[in-house]
Amino acid sequence: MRSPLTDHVYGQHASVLPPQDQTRHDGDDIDLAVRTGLYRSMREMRVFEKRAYDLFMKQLVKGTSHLSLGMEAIAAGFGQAMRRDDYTFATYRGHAHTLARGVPMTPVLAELLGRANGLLGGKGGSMHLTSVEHGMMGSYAIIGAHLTIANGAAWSAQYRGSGQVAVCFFGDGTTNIGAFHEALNYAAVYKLPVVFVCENNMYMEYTSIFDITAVERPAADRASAYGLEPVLIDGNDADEVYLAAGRALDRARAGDGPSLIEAVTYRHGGHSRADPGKYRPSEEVEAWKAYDPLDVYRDRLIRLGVSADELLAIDAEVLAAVDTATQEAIAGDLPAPESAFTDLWADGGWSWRN
Amino acid sequence: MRSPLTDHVYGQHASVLPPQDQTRHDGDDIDLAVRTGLYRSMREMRVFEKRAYDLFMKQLVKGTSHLSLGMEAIAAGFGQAMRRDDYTFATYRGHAHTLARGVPMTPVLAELLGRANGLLGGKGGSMHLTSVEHGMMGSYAIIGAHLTIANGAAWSAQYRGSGQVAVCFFGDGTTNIGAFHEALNYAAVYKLPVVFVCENNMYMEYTSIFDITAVERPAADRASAYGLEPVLIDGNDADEVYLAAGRALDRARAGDGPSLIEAVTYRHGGHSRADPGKYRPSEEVEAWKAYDPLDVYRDRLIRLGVSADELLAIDAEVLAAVDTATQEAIAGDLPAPESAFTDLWADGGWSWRN
Amino acid sequence: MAQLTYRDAVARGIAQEMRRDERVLLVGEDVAGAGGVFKTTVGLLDEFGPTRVVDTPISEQAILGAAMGAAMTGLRPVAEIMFSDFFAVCWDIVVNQIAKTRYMTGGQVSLPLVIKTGNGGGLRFGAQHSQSIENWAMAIPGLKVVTPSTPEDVVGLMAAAIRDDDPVIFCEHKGLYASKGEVPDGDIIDSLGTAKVRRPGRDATILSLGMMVPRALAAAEALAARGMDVEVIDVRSLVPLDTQTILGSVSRTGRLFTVEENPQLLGWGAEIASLASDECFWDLDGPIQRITTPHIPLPSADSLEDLVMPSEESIATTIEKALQS
Amino acid sequence: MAQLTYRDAVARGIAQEMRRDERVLLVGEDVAGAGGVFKTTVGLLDEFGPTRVVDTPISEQAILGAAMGAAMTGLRPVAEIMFSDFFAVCWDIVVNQIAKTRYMTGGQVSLPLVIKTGNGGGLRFGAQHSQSIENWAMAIPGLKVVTPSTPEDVVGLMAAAIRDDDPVIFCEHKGLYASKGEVPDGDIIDSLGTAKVRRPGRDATILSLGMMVPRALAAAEALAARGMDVEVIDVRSLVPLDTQTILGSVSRTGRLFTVEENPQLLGWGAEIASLASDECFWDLDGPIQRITTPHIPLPSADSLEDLVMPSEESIATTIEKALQS
Ligand SMILES: Cc1ncc(C[n+]2csc(CCOP(=O)(O)OP(=O)(O)O)c2C)c(N)n1
Ligand SMILES: Cc1ncc(C[n+]2csc(CCOP(=O)(O)OP(=O)(O)O)c2C)c(N)n1
Ligand SMILES: [Mg+2]
Ligand SMILES: [Mg+2]
Repeated sequence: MRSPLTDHVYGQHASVLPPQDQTRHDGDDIDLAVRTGLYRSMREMRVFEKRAYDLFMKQLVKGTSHLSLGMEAIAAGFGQAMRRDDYTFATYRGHAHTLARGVPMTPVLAELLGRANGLLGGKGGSMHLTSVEHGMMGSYAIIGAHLTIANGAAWSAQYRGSGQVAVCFFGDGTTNIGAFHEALNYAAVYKLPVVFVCENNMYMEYTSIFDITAVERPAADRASAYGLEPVLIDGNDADEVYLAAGRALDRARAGDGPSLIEAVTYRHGGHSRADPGKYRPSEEVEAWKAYDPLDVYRDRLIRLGVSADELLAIDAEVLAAVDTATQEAIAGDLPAPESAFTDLWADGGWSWRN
Repeated sequence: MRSPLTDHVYGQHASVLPPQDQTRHDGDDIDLAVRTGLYRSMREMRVFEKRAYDLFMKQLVKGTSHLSLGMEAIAAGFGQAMRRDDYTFATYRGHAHTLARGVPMTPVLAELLGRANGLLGGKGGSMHLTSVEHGMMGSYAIIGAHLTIANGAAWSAQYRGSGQVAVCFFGDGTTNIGAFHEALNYAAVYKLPVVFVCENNMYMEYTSIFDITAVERPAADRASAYGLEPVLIDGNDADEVYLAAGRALDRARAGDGPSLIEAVTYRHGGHSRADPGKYRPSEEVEAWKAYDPLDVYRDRLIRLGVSADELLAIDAEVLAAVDTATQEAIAGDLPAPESAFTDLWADGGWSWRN
Repeated sequence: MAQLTYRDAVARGIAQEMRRDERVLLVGEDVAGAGGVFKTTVGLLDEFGPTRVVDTPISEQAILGAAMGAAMTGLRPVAEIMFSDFFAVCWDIVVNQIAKTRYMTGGQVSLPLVIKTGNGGGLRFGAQHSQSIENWAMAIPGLKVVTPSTPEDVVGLMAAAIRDDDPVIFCEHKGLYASKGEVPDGDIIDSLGTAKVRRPGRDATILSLGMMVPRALAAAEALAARGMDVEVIDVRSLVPLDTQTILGSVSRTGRLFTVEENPQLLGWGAEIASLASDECFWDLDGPIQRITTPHIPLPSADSLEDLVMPSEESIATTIEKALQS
Repeated sequence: MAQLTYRDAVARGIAQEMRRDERVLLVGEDVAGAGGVFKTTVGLLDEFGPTRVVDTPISEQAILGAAMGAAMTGLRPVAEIMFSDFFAVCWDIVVNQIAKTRYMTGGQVSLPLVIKTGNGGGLRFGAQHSQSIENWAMAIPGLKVVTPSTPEDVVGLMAAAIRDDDPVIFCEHKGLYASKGEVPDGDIIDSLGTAKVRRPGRDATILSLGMMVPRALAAAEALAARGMDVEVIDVRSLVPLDTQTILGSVSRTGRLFTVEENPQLLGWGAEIASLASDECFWDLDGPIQRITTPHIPLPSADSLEDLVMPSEESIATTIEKALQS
């Protein structure tokens, strides 16, 4: 067992354990309103994704799906720190990031069910959640690509002088693909207003990141290759994320260029629907489950004087919202057959000939 | 004007000048036989490529072609240090690397002329020189790919326990493409016996490397991203190259994994046949022409007691060899038309149907 | 003789060849410890150990480059590209390097390697994880391309691909992984470049590939019940292409239909249609018709995905209409 | 009216649109300071400055990703992929991201962007720098694909591509860069999806594209001298495809020949041949024949490259033989 700071010997993957002290951020200068917002946001993600999982089990959610149970603090921390018109670029593991931008639950859940009232009308599915009106610029399912695309949105913001920032989330495993390297160098060269956030949950699909990466910290140890400062944060503490997000967003908005943040976290479940996640040592899983970002945060709010009742009220509201979304999604129609033939082109159609 | 060690301000590309002291390596522990070998090898490259250029001007060399005039010390230094059965992977700028492995001049020149006696029978051309029997495993014309392929040869050597090392040459501009990143990480993870050599001539095609790279030293500043030591050498001093090559080859053969070497150098001419190279400040070009690896080396040999006559004799032999190669290449037949239809498949043919 | 899933047949084919030839290695993401995300390589790590069965980073270019360099220097690697859609991130290594190097070097370099990949739709994975990319590969000189439709063919074609001295793109249909079939005991070695007549018939020729083979067969049975006797050919190998079997059948029946999962434009059927319209022109009794997914990406919703891919019904209906007009 | 080279026409087309619309930016390797390695963007940096004309690192994925992200958020970028062969290193961004995103997002995302590229052979650059990759792009739903053959068409189709709200792959033929033609003064705006009859004829239809257009025209003249009157169509736009002009011509002449620079398998002509064999079946008077580069990579030696690409002679000979048999 070792902490994220010890050295790694290849082929001897040992567990990385969470930090011990959960009170570190109690004294941070963050509004209590923001803090309850962080709690509510994480709670929404948690309950929503558990519901999605239940609906899988009932065979109502189709295809594949990738949950971020246990990783909510990152999405929530950024969601609260971002400006309304900032851009989010997420991966197939994008439910939480979508909700974090204020996208309503019903269309998201309906999309997972392949319904006409789905966010994408049933044409994208769980891996491609997008809501342009909320700044949610897409969930991307091929590793690496969206880092380069986030650069483009940042370039556009820079050119238009809009002050918007693009925030791009991706996993530890993604740091080893070529597009990562191209995107980071490119962003640094043009000082693009983009924040790259590596959600290091220590596994790609079923393989430990330590076994297939030349450095200990897949993102932070690469920062200097792009002239950037290494930023390694606790991805399970929403306050730490929120503050780091604010710093990176400010830097980008000030014209000082990109940041690369590595947020250490853990997924409670398997990689995707198909995966029981058995390749992980059980003591590692247990230790991280015990460092659940929701528990960490609930305890902190209590310590900071928020009443248990207030938290229970939030929990109840969230549950009610998820219940409503579930009903609305299940009640959704199947997509109209014609809809398969719309929106390939800007003219609304799909025709390739006259 | 600045040295390779000063900081770069983007958009303000200043010239990088060569080192001043040319005697630094006079006292290195290198056999005089090796040293005259280095001289001869560089001389061959120089005279050969100048001849190739003349034949261009006479429209005998077809297509494009990329000379490494001014960069010979790198190819020569590695050529002398490598074991006979080591593997070379080069780029489109690969004439010198091909000669460095002992490939005869005639087939190389004939290939440039598109003749039947060309190294590849006229089917590859200047950008794809390959001679498997000499360990010259190919010249690759799409940026980045061959770093990953060199890994494969190294993997094979490792698996077969042959003690061979793969040496892969590429330019500064190549460090910004995705395949570079994937290849370096991959090599480090599996401790592959491969040596990556960045020939930093400070320009991609017509754009200064400093204007499009996030760090000052395109390769050395990336080494730590792969857990490697930065190695920055003077690529115009054949002795410095030879010694660095020996260290990296030893390390690879000892099972200690890859090296990434950045050798600073300069091309005397343009990027390719089509390019007069006018985008470079003339004082920069002049300074580097004055630090010509052949002159540096000739002067050193003289200081070390080699007679001018001996050097002139080498020069004469090389010239004669290039003259012979020229005649033989020009006398070569055009490829037989049928040869266009051979060797797509292992059965020797090209058929895709029965 | 045993019942085997298509998925297990993949591992069996690879194991058969790894036992025979220690130059055969397997490399890819999650292929070792996890036995593959589609469980097509289960048991190989245990049997052959971590030097021959290698888990990699998410670095498709590095994976295929490693396979290429190893093949150039005496090994016979099998590399996995998890979903065929991911060929797009390493296409350079496939089409510019692997496909062209033997030719460009005047035959100096051999590239005995196999790239296996999970291909095709029907699993509600959406547009980036469902493509049928056989046509991408068929368009590139220097690549052989096979797509088996049965577990027995999986074993035999995998063996043939590994023994072949040229690069082979081995497309496994994700939608068939769970399907079962009888597989003879002992070593099986099939031949690349051979199509199989799955159902003889006189009235028309249906060409199909991968998951479209069972659908075409079912459609043929439905048509038989309505009095039309159609021949169903499993193309199996796009390069080399068994034009003798295929065009021979077309010349006999006088009608050609292709059933292609890919979007229409430049699906493999286009090439065969163009061949037939040249070489079988005088034997044709009616238009050549291609039944394909329309030229759109695959939608993720189950109802839409089912709607746009060729189905038993759409195949039967199209052919019936054509034969009766 | 001025004589312009094809190469200069590229810069003129881009400049015309950059003047009109400040959302149009240009990005690529060596496109600014050097004016492009093929000198197709000369003068643009001077006129529009370095914020609108951007030199990049050798990072094709980053370039196209930047173009995509910019297009999603209100700009109309033109990106250059220097040689079309390099699409292989960034194919994911093209086919999985740019082509599919509007559809997958239910129409939320617009991608008004152009990717211009130097395409085709004949310059003795060898197999990795000479490919004709129109067919790679044509096979992907969601991409428009054009290949102009004259300077005037370059200007007008470039303008149309930039004004189009969908992604357009703009293939410039490297072998035509030095060619000249009359170009009218003032703005020129052509239409995507339109073929042009370059030479009307009665006996057969020849479809051609890019550098094959002048060769087909020359062959047609040679055939005319031998009494055969063939129609030559410049396809210009593969997606959208002007099937009215193309199939209309085939129905009139009864014979179809394609002249394709690409290797045979799944060249664009295969799709059109398959369309014609379906929709014009009853009008055809003889086999459909495709004249293509054989299914091999392009060799670098001038004598071999000339031998394998369709030439005026090989086109004329093939058609003459076919029409007379
Ligand atoms: C180019 C590419 N290669 C492989 C995959 C398959 N794949 C999907 S998710 C995944 C693991 C990604 O790991 P990481 O970046 O750590 O993200 P996480 O899933 O842990 O959030 C892989 C290999 C893919 N989608 N794209
Ligand atoms: C993927 C790809 N992009 C672009 C090119 C075009 N190109 C050929 S050489 C070159 C410059 C390479 O620069 P560098 O790596 O410094 O090598 P040098 O030519 O200086 O030796 C470029 C951009 C290419 N061949 N491949
Ligand atoms: Mg991960
Ligand atoms: Mg360079």
